[in-house]
Amino acid sequence: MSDQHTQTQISSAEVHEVFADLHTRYGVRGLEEKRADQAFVRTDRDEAVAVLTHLRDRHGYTHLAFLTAVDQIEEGRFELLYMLHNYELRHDLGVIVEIPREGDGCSMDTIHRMWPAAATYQRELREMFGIDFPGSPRLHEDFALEGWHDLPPMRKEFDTREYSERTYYARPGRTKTDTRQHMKDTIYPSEAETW
Amino acid sequence: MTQMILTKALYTVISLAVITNYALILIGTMARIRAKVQGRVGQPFYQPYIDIVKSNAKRTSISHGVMFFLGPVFRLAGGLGTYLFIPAIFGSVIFSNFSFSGDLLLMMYFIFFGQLGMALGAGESGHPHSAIGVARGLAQMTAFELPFVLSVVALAAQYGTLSITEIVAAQQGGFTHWAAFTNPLAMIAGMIAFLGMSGANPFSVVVAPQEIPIGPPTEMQSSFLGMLQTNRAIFNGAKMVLFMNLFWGGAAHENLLVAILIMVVKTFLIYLYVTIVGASFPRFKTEQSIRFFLGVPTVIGIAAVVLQMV
Amino acid sequence: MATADTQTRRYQEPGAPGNAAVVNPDPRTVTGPAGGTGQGDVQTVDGQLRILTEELKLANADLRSEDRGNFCDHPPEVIKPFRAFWENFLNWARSESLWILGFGTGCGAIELRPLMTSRFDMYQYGIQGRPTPRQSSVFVIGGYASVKTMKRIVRSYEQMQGPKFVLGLGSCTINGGMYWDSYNTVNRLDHYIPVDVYIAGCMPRPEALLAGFVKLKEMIKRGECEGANRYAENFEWYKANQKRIIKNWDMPDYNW
Amino acid sequence: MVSPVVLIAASLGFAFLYPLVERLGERAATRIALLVLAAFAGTTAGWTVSLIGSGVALTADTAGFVAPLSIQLQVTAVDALAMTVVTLLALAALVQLTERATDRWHGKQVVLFFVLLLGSYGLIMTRDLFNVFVFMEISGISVFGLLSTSRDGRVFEAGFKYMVASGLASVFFLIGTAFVYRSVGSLSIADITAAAPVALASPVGVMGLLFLVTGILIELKPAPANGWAIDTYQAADPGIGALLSAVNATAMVFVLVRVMPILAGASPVFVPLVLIAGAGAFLIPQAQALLQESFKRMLGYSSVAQIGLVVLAIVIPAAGVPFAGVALAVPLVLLLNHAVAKATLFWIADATGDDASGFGGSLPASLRGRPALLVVAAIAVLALLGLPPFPGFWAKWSLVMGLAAGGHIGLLVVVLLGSLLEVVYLGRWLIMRMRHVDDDATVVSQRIPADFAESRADAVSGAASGASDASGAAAGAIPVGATVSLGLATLLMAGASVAALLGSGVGMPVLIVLIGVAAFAVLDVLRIPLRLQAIVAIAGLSWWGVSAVSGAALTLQSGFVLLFVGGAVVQLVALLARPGRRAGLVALIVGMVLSLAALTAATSPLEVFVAWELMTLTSFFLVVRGRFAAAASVRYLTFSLASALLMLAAFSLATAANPAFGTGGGVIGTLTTSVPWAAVLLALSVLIKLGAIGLHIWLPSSYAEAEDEVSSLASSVLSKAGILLLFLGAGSFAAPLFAGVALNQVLGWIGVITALAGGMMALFQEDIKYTLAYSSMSQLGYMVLAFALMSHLGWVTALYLAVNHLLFKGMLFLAVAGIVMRTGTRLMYQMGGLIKRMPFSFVSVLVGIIAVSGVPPLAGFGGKWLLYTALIEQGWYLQAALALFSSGIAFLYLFRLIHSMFLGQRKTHHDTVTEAPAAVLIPQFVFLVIIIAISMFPNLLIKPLQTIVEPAFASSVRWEGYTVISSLGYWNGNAVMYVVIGVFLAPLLWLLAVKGRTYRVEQFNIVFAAERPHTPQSTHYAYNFYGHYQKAFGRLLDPWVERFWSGVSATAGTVSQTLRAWNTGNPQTYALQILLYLFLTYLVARGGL
Repeated sequence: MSDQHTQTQISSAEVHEVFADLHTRYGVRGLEEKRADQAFVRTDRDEAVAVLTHLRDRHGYTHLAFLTAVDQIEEGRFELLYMLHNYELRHDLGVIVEIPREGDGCSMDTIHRMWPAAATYQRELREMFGIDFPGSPRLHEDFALEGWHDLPPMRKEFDTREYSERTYYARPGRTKTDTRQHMKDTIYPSEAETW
Repeated sequence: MTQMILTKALYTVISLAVITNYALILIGTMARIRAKVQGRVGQPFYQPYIDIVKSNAKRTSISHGVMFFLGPVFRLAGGLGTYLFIPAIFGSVIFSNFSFSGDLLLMMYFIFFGQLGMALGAGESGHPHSAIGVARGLAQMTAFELPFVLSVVALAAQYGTLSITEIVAAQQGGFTHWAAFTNPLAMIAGMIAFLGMSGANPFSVVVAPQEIPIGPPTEMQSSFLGMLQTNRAIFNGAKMVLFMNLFWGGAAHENLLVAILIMVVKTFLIYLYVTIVGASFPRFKTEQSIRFFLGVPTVIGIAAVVLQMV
Repeated sequence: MATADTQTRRYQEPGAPGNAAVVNPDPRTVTGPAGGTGQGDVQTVDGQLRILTEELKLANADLRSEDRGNFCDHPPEVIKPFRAFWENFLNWARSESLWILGFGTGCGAIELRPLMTSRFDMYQYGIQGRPTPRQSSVFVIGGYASVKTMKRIVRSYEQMQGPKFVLGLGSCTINGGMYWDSYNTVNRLDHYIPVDVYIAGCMPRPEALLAGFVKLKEMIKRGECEGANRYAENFEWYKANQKRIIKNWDMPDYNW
Repeated sequence: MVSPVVLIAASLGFAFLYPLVERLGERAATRIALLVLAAFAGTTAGWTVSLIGSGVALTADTAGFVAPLSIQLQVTAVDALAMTVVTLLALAALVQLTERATDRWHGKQVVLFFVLLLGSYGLIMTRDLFNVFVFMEISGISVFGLLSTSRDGRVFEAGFKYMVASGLASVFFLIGTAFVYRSVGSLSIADITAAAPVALASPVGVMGLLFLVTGILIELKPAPANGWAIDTYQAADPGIGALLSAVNATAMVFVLVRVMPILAGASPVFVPLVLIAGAGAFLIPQAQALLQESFKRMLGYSSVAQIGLVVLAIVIPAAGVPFAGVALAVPLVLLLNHAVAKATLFWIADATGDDASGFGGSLPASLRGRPALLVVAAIAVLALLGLPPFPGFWAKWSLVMGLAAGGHIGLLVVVLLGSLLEVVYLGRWLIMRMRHVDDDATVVSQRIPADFAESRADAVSGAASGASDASGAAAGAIPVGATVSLGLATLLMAGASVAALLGSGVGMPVLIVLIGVAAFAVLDVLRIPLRLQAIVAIAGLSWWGVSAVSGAALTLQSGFVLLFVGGAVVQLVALLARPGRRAGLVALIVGMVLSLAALTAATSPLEVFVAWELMTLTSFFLVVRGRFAAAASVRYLTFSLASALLMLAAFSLATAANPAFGTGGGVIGTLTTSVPWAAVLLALSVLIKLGAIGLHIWLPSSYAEAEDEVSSLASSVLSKAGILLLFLGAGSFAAPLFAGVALNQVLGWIGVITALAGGMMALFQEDIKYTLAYSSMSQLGYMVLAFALMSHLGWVTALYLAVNHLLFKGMLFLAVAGIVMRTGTRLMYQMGGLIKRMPFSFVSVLVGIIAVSGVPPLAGFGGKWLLYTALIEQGWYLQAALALFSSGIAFLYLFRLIHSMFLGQRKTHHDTVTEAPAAVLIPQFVFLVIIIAISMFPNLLIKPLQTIVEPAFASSVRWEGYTVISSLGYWNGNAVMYVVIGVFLAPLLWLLAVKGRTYRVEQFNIVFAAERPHTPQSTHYAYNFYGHYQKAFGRLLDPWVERFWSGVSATAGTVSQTLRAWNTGNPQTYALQILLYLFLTYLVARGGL
């Protein structure tokens, strides 16, 4: 019984159908089916809002599960991930949008008019990554941090350890352990060979 | 004259010392009994003393203004006065206190004295929880006051007097003469009202620690809190002595020590009753407790009064 | 029973306080805004923090001017204990009546709850909870303290009336624990408020907490817990440390 | 002496000559017309003076024959007086009509005016039945002519209706005359009167008289056949309205007076017929006028109603009612009173130029800022309403007394009900016109701004007229014509009032009230500043009060004088805080205090009633001064005058049963009556004044919306008048009412329920003044309860509570006045934390609320102790329990009051608030000292009160030192005080000894869940303070009483609408109505035949 509820109601063919539709309309690309109930697609920044709207209105992805960002510092860009959920099909679809990391380009259209809750995610992204969402409500208010004036702490070039040492009076005498090495040496020495 | 005043002062000190220490120990003991019921060791019976000493041992305190400063003083004065206007032990000169100043009516209204002062002090702290607590407390007070008043009126009608001493005198001569048995309806109404008066569960919404920490005394600290703790003991003692006098025949014996023992036993039982009820019931919301008191207890009280009229 | 060892630690004297200037126990602190733009940072005069005005009142520089009248501007003062016997008696009373502030600052707060149960029964040690800092004497810092929480900790600590005691519960309060390199978690609690007893472990069990309380009681009885006075004595040092991490101060310099 | 014929001839002659005179120029001609009219006035005045002296009539027989051959004109003293007044009013009317700014009269209008006057003179003077018809026709045609000269179609249409109706009336009259002539063979009224019992008793004669009287009645425009007249009043020029109402109607009434003896002689059916007609003519239009939106139409209704009353008054002597003095005194005074007042109101309508009756809030407050016009309008309205000192009052008093004495209870009800309705619509008009320009006349309960904004506009609720005077002055200068006409009318009214006063035989105290008001009014005219006036008033009243009580033994009378005058003098000091001028304020306050004093000194029911009415009037004008008091004062006036009318009814019934009723005066039980209904009415009257539950809806808003100082006076001093009256009427209330229940038991329950309900209502008010007003209601309930006990202790309690209430309510209201003055708001949640800014006010309020709530050791406990002891002693157990419950509720609202204002968080914009002015604080501290004194030494108050009650009851308590001992318990206020001081000082010293270092912190230094407060507004817990209480009681707290009275008001409105629908505005309908009226009179007469 309960399995039925959690199991996806969508077949891979249907996912492909949705993808094909998006592809012809908006040039969406890069379908990745991670699980039966979860897939990811990529789209351009300019098409993203249209894609999301289309998904919400035409394909039943009415729920914005979350919105987050991944810092791909090596490639000089952020990947925004809009995770949508379809209640009918019990299927998650992640829409990945790439935006530049630096300068004026580091911004994205707001979607708070489609999902009011998105404003909160956007505030968090602004605070933690420095991504701008022009027009999003209360965007520049403090969210989780209070009075933060440094680099946005989730950007990879922000050296949190250096910041901590500079700011928080590290207690002298603390020994630091490389976690990987510690696991290898102490905790799982027998499995270490296989790594 | 001077000798008379000094004697009275001495008696007063003795009377107050007895009630204060007794009530403090009673509170401690009762907490320990409750702990035992819950399977704990519990705090020592003298814990209330330590708490009071600790509060007074605070090195700093803050005051929000004159009324805040005087609030606990008013409160303690209310407790002391309430006790001092009640004859604690029937027939005893030492424990007759200042009951010659007025009768039951004086006592009933003097209860307000401390509450008003405390409410003003709490109000001046500027803390919204204090005001909320006071608003709840006062509202609840008017509600339990009605059955209480009805039972008192029934007693006054029964005995034809408002003097506490005379009410106690009329109950002498065996427990069948106690008002609790000669006027059971008044006793029931009064004892239910007493639950509200003592502020224990289910009528503890005034302080409601989880909700409006902790009501009126939210801002009270250090010596101010110490006074409130002292008052809690005295005021509780006074109220229990009052109810003992009204319904349970008072404490009377030619031997003063025996009389005190009678008082101890009776008030202990009264307090135990409050504790048991408190441990057994969850907390009422304000409007619930108002409705409760204006319901069944009031009807019982009216019945008691009507019985005296026919 | 004790699964975590209890470690007590005397406070490191930060040095003698200077004259309306900030003692600088650590060359990396205080002078100049630390990191960031400096906007909303500690007000400085000649590169140094000003907490007190010339009349020895709190400067309350971070408050809006219309708010200043609504807060007391008296700085905390050192209050000398009484002499031997009397103070010992009072200390005994203080140690036997420990009222905990009901403020769970971190994940460790979960370890406080079992103390109320019949199994641990803190009441037998004279310990009980209290919902308002005004009436509490013990502040249990329940684990990691983020900057945001630190602000509330400082405020609540200052609102308690002295003598007051602080228990640091868990490794995070000692050196940041597993959050030692976070951009948002303080490493050493004792740089912000005076701590009397640390309880190591992640997380320490309730028994360890009780052991910490017993230790605290012993120390109080010995007259060693003068945290409030230490705080007043080194007020400017503590303030400088606090203000260095708490950027939107928006409260008086001492929360009475 | 000039012959009456000359007057007729002169009128006619001048009317004919006027077109020639006009050749001299229009202005000159009108001036000459005025001169001629002045000459007429001189003539009639000359007749009056000489005839009153000689007591004989002036007779002129025309054409050289004697009556009945000739037409006889006769002028008696009464006729001459009426003609003088008519002429003077006509003169005033002509001045206005020819001198006003627009649409001046000239040419044929003046001609027709003189013809109308001629007709009226003729109607009054002629003693010939056919001649009456001629003059009726002349009047009718001239009125029609005046109406038809207008180019306004509506006026013309009205004229047509008038023509049809008066034509019908004339026809009836003529038919009647023919019948009468056939039966008697003479047209001379004297002959007919003599012959009537024989010649006219036949059915034919009666039939003829029926036509005759119907014709006259129709001319008097009786309801329900008067729609045509009403339309005329509404459509016509107000000048014509004034003429119709004052001149023509007066003349027609004289015709009825002439004919009445014939009717009475001919058949017994006519007196009841005319009585019924009069009653209908009085009551129906009053109801119709209730919702009237056109002022002129409303005045029209009022006119026909007044004439109805006059008709009643005329008939009643014929019905055998014994009247003192001249046979026609009452109707004549009523008639002239009405003529002058109504003409005045029509001219005011003309002068203000708008016709709105002031129904609803959007209408202009056009009399605000025009003091002269306002005074005149007020005089006219009050005179019409029959309030002292105007002549109408004395007439109404006599009429009501006569009705009761004659056993006409039904008519008594009609007269009182009609009078009440008249109060509603005329009072409302006056109030709406004099209200503050900001007032939308909807405020009858507290108002909370929708957005919680700090409303500084509410601020100066007290600052009544000051600012608007200047702006209003520009609103319009009054034209010359109106000035002269109104001035003349006012002089007439003033003269009549003085004459009535002198003739009425009321005592000195009543006169002193009027002299006091007049004296301070003169100071206002001299533009003496308020402070100076207040000082004069304080000095004068103190002197007067001291001289009134010094040396006198302590009795109810002197006790209440002390209470009233003392209480008021102390509170008058507060006025010194107000700079500038406040026209009328001191005069009215002095008037109110003096009328209260007059109440104590009254030695007859008349004096009691006059004092009561004067108190009502002065206090009404005090209340109406409030900035948003319009709606409240409509209620105040309506309920107060309802109370007065009930009292009047009670007095009349009591006097009818026992002519010695109420003589004696000033002692307990003076006004005792054994008539149960009189006792009930008296009780009702007093209960209204005391704001007892169900009758209280006027009280909160009146006390709250008045100016702050007035609120305090009204609540602390004025409200005790009802208590005094209870004591004066004491003996009446013990009588068994029904099934063995005595009136006092009912009173007791009403008292305790009032106490409870007042307290409950006070709980949920955000507006501090409403809280205090409801609190007053509650306290008065206690006093009624205590009084109703009818025992020694009960009465001592009632008086004790009265004194105590005076003290603490004065303190509280004045403290609030100071706070409102400083903070600019009356809403409690907008205050807070003022203790540090206004510490003295805080102390005053603190002592005040301790005194109210009865917490020992202050004096309030004395009241509680006495009350419960008295209640339990009498076996009123449930009442005692309820009283105690409501005393707990008092504690609740009092705490809310002091907390919300003084404690909690202070608003940032109140940081600079300063302590209330010394002048406001001084009275508070005087009261405070008194409270402390009587708390320490309760015998200071209780023993004198025992002395006062002693004549009625022997003491039931005894004293041992400071201990008062009752049969139930004992109380030693002195010992309590010492014990309290002791138990207070001991902990205080202990605290000072053990406390550590104490730091004084500020308002935001609170524990706030580890946050900090940001605004005082969101931190101060004050709004909806007892929400949970409201929730607990649920629908029990719904405003049932308010709903009931809304229902009454709506029902009255529906009745009014239904009645008004009868007047369709259609001439055919009106003609049919008149025919039906004839049929109706026939039916009534048949019923009697």
